Amino acid sequence: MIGVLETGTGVWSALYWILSFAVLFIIVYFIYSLGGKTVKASGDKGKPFLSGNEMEKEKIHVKASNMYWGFTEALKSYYTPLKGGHTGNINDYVGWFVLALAVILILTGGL
Amino acid sequence: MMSKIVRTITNILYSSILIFGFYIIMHGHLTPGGGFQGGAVVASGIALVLIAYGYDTVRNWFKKSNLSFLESIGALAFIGIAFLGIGTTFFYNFLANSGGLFGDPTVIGINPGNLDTSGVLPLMNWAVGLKVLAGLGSVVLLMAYGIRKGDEE
Amino acid sequence: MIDNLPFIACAILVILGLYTLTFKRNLIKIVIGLNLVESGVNLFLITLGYKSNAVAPIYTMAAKEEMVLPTPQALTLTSIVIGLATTALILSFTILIYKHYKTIDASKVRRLRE
Amino acid sequence: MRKYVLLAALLIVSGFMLLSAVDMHPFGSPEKEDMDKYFIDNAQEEVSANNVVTSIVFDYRGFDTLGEATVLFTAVVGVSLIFRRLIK
Amino acid sequence: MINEHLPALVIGLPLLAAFATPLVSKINDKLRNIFVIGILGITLYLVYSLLCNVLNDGIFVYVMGARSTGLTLPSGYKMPVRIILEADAMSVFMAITTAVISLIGAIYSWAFMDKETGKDKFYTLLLILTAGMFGMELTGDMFNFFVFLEITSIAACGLVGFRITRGESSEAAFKTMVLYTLGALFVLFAVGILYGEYDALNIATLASRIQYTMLDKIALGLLLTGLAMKAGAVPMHMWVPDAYAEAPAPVSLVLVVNTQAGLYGLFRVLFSLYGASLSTQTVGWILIILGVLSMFVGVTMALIQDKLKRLIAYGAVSQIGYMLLGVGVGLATLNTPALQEYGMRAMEGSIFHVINDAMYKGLLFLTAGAVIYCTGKRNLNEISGLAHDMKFTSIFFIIGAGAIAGLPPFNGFASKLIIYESVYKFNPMLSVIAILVSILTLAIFVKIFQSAFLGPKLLDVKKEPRSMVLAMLVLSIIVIAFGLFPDVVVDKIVSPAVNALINRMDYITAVLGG
Repeated sequence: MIGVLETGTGVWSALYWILSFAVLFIIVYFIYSLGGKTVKASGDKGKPFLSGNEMEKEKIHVKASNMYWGFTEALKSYYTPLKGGHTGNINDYVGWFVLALAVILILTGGL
Repeated sequence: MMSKIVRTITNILYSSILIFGFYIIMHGHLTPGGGFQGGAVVASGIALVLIAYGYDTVRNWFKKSNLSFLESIGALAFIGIAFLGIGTTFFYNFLANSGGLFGDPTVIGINPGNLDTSGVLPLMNWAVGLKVLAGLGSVVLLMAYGIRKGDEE
Repeated sequence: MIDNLPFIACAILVILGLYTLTFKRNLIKIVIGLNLVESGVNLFLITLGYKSNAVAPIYTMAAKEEMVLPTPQALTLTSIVIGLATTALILSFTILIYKHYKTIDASKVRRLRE
Repeated sequence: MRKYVLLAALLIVSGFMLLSAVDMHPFGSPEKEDMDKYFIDNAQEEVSANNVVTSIVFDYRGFDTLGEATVLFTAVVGVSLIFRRLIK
Repeated sequence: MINEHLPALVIGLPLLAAFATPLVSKINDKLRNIFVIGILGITLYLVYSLLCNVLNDGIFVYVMGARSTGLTLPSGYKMPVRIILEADAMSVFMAITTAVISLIGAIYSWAFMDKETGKDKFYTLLLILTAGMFGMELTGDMFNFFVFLEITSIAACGLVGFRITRGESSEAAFKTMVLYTLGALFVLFAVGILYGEYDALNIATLASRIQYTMLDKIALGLLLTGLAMKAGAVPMHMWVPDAYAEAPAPVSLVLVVNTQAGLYGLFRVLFSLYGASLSTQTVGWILIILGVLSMFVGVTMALIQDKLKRLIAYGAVSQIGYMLLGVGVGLATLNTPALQEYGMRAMEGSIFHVINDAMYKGLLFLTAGAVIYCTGKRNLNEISGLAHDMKFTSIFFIIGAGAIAGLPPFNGFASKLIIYESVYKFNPMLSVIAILVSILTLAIFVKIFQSAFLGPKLLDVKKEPRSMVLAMLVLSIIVIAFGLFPDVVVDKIVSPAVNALINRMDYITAVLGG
């Protein structure tokens, strides 16, 4: 059977996955179509409601550096040494290389 | 632009450096040396002239575009000779012991040496020598040009 | 031990190069450290092929029949030219870095970090 | 702190380097030399060149030499790329 | 006639074209572009026929300069003295990936490099880089491997420093060059050790003679570290974001394959050169630890980046970790019955992940290049609402992001699924970490999509040129096709490659005879 991949414990077939997804979509769309058509999302109703006050476009957009702020803030104790390790200094690059070389030599040297 | 002493000695030495380099390239298959070494010697001659006369003067003597052209020619000749052997295999020495160009069989054991032996080796030596002298010479010239460009700004 | 002194010298050259690469902050000195490592490796290769009281593997007017191993000499020739090419490229980059940053201190040439 | 860790790592690496140097065959007497013996014995008939090193560089290991020439070519092209003029 | 010279032609043709490119570009620019793309197309065809040859009738051996192409052993001698190209299923698997990716990079460069100067040197270096990767993947000789390693290093660094008006690109090229050269020198030191011990440079001969003495262990450590650095494994990964972010987009695309060539060298050394003679538990666990570190550090560092290509580059580091993890599991179970049970599966997953990774990460770098080309901005904070104008690029970016995050039905999911399931049997914790990293990968690409493509339309952008769209389209078609029919790829090329890695005896006897 083409498109069926043996993964050792089971099988995976993208075609069946897409098929089932299509069926689900049809069911969902049927349920959706049962809903009332009274609401017209046009004019003021279509706009996002920002607690009543108008803002210009730059303010609406969430900047990339502000995303996942909570995540990085909660993991500060993990990120501070990680950032500290990534100094853009070529000496540190070579230093990390030498460190890894020493560890790997010890492990492979069987000492 | 160095002093007059340096320039005079350069005028004397330059031709002999060139001749020595070409000798090393030509006798690569008989004596120590070969294309790379001889090319490096000739390139050192170019570097000597560059130091003695300064970049502005030398720039008019060796054009960088001509040197890069020469280098491409050398590289193409080398890989072309390698491709010529593809009737048998890539890099097959199809001239050795064939009686043709550089095709004389050599005497086995210790011998005074015969220039007309060893197949494609002399040709490859010449190609590589050409390539190396052009390459190193253009590297030296380019670095001088790059440093000067820094000074101008 | 003592008859392996040439090998030990090559190893010490490599170590000196590594030390220079790790602790010197001048970019030119870093390039010199790379060249130290490379010279150590080249010496190591050429030392592998040496045989006591043998001559160079060239039959033109050779002194006697016994000759040193020829392969390491060919390998060393190749790696010397490779090292020369590498050095040329790195030094050109150093010139360019100096033009842009007006310094060759490794601790100041670090706009790319984190 | 960083200095001492790196020094320790350097010491370990240098220890292994010296170990490899000491473990290597005694200087001046290689243990196995069959490949090089083949070169020394047969280079003159096969390549008909007196210089065994040149016959290795250009015939037996000619592909390495091609790579080496390519490296030099690449470096020259790279240097001329770095110092190129920005306006045509 | 042409068939028996295939390996030499695959390496020789791009080199010949590279030497000829400066002369061709003296004539005409358009002619030069057509010439380069045509040469790469012919090379792709040659690699494909080589693939068919190898898959049909076994390992392909080519002796440079011998009296016949198959004459590995000269008369009366039990060892090869010339340079031997040895193409088994793994080599041609990597070679076909390289050929496809570099052809697409050349097509993409046509429009992307249009405004730049020095295009002839750019294309020369691109061809030399491609030829060097072919050499690394097809050669059967340790020193020759080192030479091609250096060729790829120098060409790659010259290309990374292409933008000479930006100081950052020179800095990135300098750092990358120093690290590459150092790693290559340690590889050369290891080759010297092996030569001094066994007086051979051919991989098969060394493999037949190796005894795993102390010197071999030291050589193994040097080779392992140097090649892992070339592959960009943590903690030697620091050059990866610099180089990927500062290089032009087609160069980042080809650099992805370059790191995978280093990975191939690592696998070749571990499986074919040392093979069962080494303590597979230890080395396998070294690979696994390197892989886990790469996955986790890479993805967590990617989460806090603001530069577009730098973020994708850290994602690339974390993807390398998956391959190291799978192959590490395969190596750790090499001498045990568990190999047949799940170790083989793990290796299949990670070898399959290599080609998938090349495709979707290349696609992502190309979309990032399109964004930078059209807006002229590299920082994610300055761009927004690109989906209004760059419709094709946004669709391609969705495809690539879904693939790299392992969402069905794209190809990343298939390979990651195999890795999860087989690694779970080896050690459940590793599998959990892999799944977690996959989720975080999705998070970082959602970040890019939200901030760059969604949102209000702040700046007016150019339209993406046709050749760039074509290149991205080809890659996304490959991604979707591999996602829909993963079993075909696995059966046709992946499992032969895994078998070629594991069956060390075949590799040796192909050169040394029975």
